[in-house]
Amino acid sequence: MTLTLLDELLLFSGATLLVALFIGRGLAAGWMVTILYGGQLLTLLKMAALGYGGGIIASSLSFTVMGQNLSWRFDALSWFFALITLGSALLSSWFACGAWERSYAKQGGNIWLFHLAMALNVLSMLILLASGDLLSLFIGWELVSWAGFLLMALAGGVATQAAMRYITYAMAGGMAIFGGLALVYSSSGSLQLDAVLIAVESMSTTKLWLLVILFGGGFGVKMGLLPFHLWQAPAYAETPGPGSAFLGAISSRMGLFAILLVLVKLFGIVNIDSLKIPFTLIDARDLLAWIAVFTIIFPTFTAMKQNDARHLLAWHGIGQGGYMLLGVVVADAMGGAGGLLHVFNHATYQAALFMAVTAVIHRTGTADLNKLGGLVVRMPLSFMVLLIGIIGLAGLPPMNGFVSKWLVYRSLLNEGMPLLFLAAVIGTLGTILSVYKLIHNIFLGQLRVEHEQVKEAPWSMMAPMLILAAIIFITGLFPGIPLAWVASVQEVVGLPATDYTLGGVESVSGSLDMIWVIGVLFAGFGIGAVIFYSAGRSKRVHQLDNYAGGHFLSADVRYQYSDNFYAGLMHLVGGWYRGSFLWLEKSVISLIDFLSLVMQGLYRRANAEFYLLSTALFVMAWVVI
Amino acid sequence: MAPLELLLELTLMPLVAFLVGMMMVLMMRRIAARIQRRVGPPLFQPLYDIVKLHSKQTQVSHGLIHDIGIVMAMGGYIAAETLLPVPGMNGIAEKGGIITLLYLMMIPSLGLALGVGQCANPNGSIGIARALTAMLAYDIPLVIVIFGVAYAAGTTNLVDIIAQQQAGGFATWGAVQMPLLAVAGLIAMHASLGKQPFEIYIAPAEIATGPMVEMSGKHLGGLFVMQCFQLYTISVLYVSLFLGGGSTWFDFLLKSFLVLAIPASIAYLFPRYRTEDLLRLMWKWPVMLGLIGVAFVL
Amino acid sequence: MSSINQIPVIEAKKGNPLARVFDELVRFCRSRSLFILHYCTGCGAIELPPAMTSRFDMERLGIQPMVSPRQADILLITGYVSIKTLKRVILTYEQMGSPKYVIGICSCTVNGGMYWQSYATAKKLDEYMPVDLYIAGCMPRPEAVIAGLQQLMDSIHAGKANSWEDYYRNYDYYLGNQQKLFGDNWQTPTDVIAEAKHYNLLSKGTLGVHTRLLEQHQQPLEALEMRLGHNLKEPTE
Amino acid sequence: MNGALALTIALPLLGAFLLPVLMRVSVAFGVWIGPAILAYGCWILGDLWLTGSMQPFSVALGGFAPPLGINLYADTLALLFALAAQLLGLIFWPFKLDQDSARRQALMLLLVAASTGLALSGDLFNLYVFYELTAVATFGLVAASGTSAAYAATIRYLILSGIGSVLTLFGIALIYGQTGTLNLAHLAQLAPEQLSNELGLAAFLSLLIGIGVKAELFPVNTWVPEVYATASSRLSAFLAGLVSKLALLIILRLLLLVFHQPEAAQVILILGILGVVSGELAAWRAKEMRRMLAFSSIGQLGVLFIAMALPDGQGMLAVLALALHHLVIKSGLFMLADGWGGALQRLRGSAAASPLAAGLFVLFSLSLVGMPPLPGFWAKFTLITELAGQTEPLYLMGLTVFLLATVVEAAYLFRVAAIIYQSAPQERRPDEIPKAGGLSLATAGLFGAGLIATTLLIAPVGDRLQTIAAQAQDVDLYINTVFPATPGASQ
Repeated sequence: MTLTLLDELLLFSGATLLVALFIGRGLAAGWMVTILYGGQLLTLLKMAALGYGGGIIASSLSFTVMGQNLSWRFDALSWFFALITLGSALLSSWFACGAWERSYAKQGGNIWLFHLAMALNVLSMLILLASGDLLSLFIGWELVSWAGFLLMALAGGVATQAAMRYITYAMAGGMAIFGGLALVYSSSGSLQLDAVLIAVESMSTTKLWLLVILFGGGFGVKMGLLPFHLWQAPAYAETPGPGSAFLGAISSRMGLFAILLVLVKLFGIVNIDSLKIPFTLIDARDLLAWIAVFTIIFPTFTAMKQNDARHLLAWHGIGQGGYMLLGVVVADAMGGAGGLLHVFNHATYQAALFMAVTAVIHRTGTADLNKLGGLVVRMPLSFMVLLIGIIGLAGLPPMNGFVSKWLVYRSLLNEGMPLLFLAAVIGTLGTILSVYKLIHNIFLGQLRVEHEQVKEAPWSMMAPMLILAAIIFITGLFPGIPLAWVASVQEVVGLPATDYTLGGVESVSGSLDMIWVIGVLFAGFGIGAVIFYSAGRSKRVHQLDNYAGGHFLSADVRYQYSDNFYAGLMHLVGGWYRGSFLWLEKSVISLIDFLSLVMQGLYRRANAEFYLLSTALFVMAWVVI
Repeated sequence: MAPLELLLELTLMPLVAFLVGMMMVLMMRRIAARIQRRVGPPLFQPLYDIVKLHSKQTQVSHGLIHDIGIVMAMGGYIAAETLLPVPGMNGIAEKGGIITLLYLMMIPSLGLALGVGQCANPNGSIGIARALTAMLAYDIPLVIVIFGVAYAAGTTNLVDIIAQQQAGGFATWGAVQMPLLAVAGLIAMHASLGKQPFEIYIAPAEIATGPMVEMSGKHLGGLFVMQCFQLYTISVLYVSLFLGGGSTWFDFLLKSFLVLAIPASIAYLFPRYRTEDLLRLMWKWPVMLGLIGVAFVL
Repeated sequence: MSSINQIPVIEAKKGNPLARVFDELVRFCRSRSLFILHYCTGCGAIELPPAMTSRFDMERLGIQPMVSPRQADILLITGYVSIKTLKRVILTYEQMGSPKYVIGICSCTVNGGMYWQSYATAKKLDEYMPVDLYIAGCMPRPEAVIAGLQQLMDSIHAGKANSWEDYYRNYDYYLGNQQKLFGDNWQTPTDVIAEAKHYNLLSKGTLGVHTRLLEQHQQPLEALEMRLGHNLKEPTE
Repeated sequence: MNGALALTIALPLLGAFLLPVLMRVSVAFGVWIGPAILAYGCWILGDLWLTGSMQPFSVALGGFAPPLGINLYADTLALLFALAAQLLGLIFWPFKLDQDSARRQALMLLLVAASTGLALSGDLFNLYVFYELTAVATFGLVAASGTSAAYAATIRYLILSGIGSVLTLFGIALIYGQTGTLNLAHLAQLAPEQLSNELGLAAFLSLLIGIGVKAELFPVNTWVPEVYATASSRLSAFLAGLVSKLALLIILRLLLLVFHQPEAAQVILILGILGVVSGELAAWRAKEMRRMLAFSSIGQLGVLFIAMALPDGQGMLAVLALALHHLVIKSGLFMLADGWGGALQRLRGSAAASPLAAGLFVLFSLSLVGMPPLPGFWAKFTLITELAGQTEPLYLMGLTVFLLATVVEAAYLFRVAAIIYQSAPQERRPDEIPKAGGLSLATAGLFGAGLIATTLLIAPVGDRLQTIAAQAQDVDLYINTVFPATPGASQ
């Protein structure tokens, strides 16, 4: 039996897991695992042909269990997601090695378990991405869910609580998918993709609706789509630093992968479009699009109110997922490209942001936005990475996030969807507001006395951050690089492929060439710099030499604006934060609690024989009637 | 297009923008003075201010980011000018389009925000918080307006949008075709100028000019330069979207100055809004007008 | 800026005609664009609004009110200065960017005026900071204010309004007076001596008994340099 | 060889009566009797299983051919459960060297004998007898722990079980009155004419509810939490793991062979759904490990009932897979609960104290909620694909309830897992943290190993289960085996 490249990759990944498992407690285990991730990435790069024009690489691994065929294979879609997965795993693991690891162990963390969980996550994600039929998809799906649970829960305390919440949601989602799977099976008699593809054509509308709801809801839980988003932010935020970088970068995108595979590729956007909601003008596709934009808006504005940097980022992670879904649901060439490209872009900047915040935590011990400030003079490189990251996150030129958002906007514009367009822009504006709060409260403003002696993050942490920052910028400058992969993914899932160039996209209704845009932007900066620096040399002053209406400032008095940062905005919209979703969640829990109480009461009754007799009588009566 | 010619355009466009922008600043100040029955500043006052600020002996800086922020604030607009077609010069307008332009116009705000942040002055931070809030307020109607115009034109390319308007003369102007959007755009434009009654983030008596509180010398001078660009960009954008751009320079400048004169004439009659009132106003009337306008377009 | 002569004073660049034109332009612009910070401590403030608004309109002379000392060129002190406010005035003055000018309005700034008997007022402003111009009167009319400002503009244009240099050159004198009033441990966040060095204005009057007294207890606020941590102490654990 | 089958029932039965006497003679000898008998039983059954042609066969007891005589029917399904009874009896053997344990061991042997009989018997009345024997042995064993709570639970169980027996007897009487036979194979022949009426349904329902007491059927399972919480973990494991399945097996046989009315299936489905809902929800708030497992067990049995309710034995495979899976998992979990009794909050820090036990708990929980590569997933998969194939809305409701219950199940199981993995509170001394260890842990480990082995061998195991299910589903085969074409040559 010859091993295909996919076999090699999976074996490599399995080997990584074993290394983490057995010699993970040894010396330099982190570095070994990191190198192995690098090896996996190289193996993946050997499959690069998939990313440029498709094809399929099958695994020689396949089973038949209880009459079900299980097989695994890679295509452009899997390759694209696997690239992001392995890239973020490599960099997160690298980030974890060395200084971070030591301080984490010193605080009582279990570094062996951490590397193990990471390796497990990567392996399970690869298995999911390689799934060749719906059953193997579900198997991969559940593996990813539970592996994620392990990574989220391992920090203990608050993290475990958040992970518990996650797993409850994930189980609910998983069971929805399971149910959907059963329904698909009942009508197609098989879970092979081509069989399902045929069965979908003859499915009744009701069934298709049901399936869209079950699959959409199930996959949506992982993506953190409204109203299933509550678990995500605390779970990702409380995961140990590099873990949250990894999870934030790719984990919830597995939901998008599954949506692409099942809803877009198998069911087809056209079929979904034909599902009308009676008595309204909207159909299932509109519904998805609206869910997407609400997923953009609500979590983004929740992020704005967070006072913990990690939570803020994690909430944005949910919001950005909305752009991806929105682009995919719009489903024209530009929208699909935008949505898919955003997966890549989001992974890069989200990982960079989480790493930068983790670096700050590593040096200062806190991520509380009210307890930091002014760190730019002590951690300038981290500042730079965070800055590049937030520009990407906010979707401003010259970083890569701009390109993908631009594509999504353009598609909405082309399709004539003003409200969705508006909602997407509101999300972006909200993002700008909240990321400024992030960078301001950590790096700008007044440096606290206790942070006077803080040092820049160590190089083992700095290097992956800088690499990510470089990727963010380069793919912003040459979006054609990832767009090539995206175009082949679009072909695979049956969306129209976009017409890309190295610098952006070509279109009769307005093109984008980032090379030029960034070129003039930097030329502009250059001219600005000439104007600015032509004036006399500046004299640096201490932060306490500052205007305070004539007041004498001293180091013991905090002269920083951080809390309730957007007070004016909150005067108006503060009342709109009703916590409705939290309320909903609490209500469901109380309902279950109440029912549970009732049921326990039922079992606690002493006169059980009464039940027996009454049941018997009831049943008899029922029979006679 | 010959590279040299393009380079010339790319150099000339910001330069023109700066010169015209300075005149616009002067016009705003003169209008304000006239309304208050004053004489107002002399012709070259904006230039005097900028030169003086740049030649200050003391250039107080709070750090590298403080400096870079100002560079970004100027540079972002300088770049934006090359995407904004003027009579006879298109620059690289075809490579970006209106959405890119809109986003490039956010770069200066972000740069300023960074620079102010490092000043470690809470007044400045509050000012930036308010400025960003104001951006959230006026960008929503602005985006609706831009959506409407771009959708009606079927392109995001400003050159095409202008060409379409010029094709049929006055009757094909955006303002005639889409009057509701034009009105909404005017209101949003006024708010984006940051003048009364929407100058919540300057608020001298309240937060000591907010972002500018720690700005001195060339930093403040940079902001003055930025203001010139800002006025120019906003008014020319409006002219391009609704008033058919300019076929000749005279035509173009006339329209631009007239457009700017409208908010300038209104501004100094009113006191300042509170932040939440600005939001409420912006999210109500121009949004409503804009949405109705877009409904017509669709 | 390696020597004192390179400060834009007329004599310095006589050699280069282009520089002369440039200096002339700069001086002109400086005189035509003045941002004032009015430190309104007393009744004199009431005369400023008429000077700014429609009747007299300062703006036609290029004079604008500003709010923060960083932006301002002129510190306008209108009225008596109590010891408490004087501290703030000095801080504000030191935070202003050079070239900066001080105008004392009303008699109170000249000699204490009607408060000359008070234990709580600083009588002569120019003991504590160099004053370019006094506009006397109780209170001076807006015409007088405008006239004074015009006079200041003329002297700026002529390159004669250099009193701000005096503060650096004779810092010891001013500091001595300040210490007399505020006590020996008086200190502002601005490191004037370092600034004097920065502007090459260190002269023999800069340092003296009083600055030595200051140095004994001064905790210099050096600007926070951006650094990667290589020159920081290892955190003590 | 086939005749030895009767020995698997007879020997433990005999042993049970002789054991107390033997123990008085020689404790050292007496101690080994029970295990030896069970081991021999295992050997007989294992031998049958391995060497047999996989064709079912029937053993007429006492030389009287059915339907007059009593017969044992051994198809692969019955053999499997008989083997399970003997094996679990061996695994959960109450090893202890005192007088008290002699009584317990005797009861255990009795229980195993009765259980084996339940699995193998081909006669309804004989089943009833074994059923009663099981009940009696259980009473004794539950009460043997000697606490007042145990006595209270036993009384409660006794009353319920008694009424259940009466109902069962009533049902049997109805059947006998109608058909004049109690041999299952004979009944299977007669059923289409004589029992597919309201009377037959009434008889079935009486039987269902009566036997349902043991099978933890919904409203007659109120004894479960009390008994499982107070009895020893080993007994609970045996009861929850095996005896409930055997009762279920009887109902399944009846349903397959005799009662084909759709109403019968419907009642089972409804009661099954209610069982799932009540059990899983009650477990959500359980504050104590064993009680939680008891409620969970009710829920799982409810799932089995749902599977059983699938028309025409379509759910056979699912029932089989789920039952075996639950047997392994619940036994293992009860073994873990042995050291982890008391309030759940007390368990904080146990993972550090006994990592293997914690790992096993997580493994069992994962399989129970159906995490894919583990066998639990395949069992659930067989169920839901069958359920989704039904057009009747009640089945789809069953599907929905099942899926939702799984979510609840995951939530409460992993809440416990989270507690176990929490670090111990500061004020607690290390020796106060409950540890799971010794024999129970080893037993649990055995089940865990079995689970992992099944995971790895899932394809052959699945195939084997499919053949077993197909065989059990085949009514004609049953009848033909008991009444071969050539009369009198029943062996």
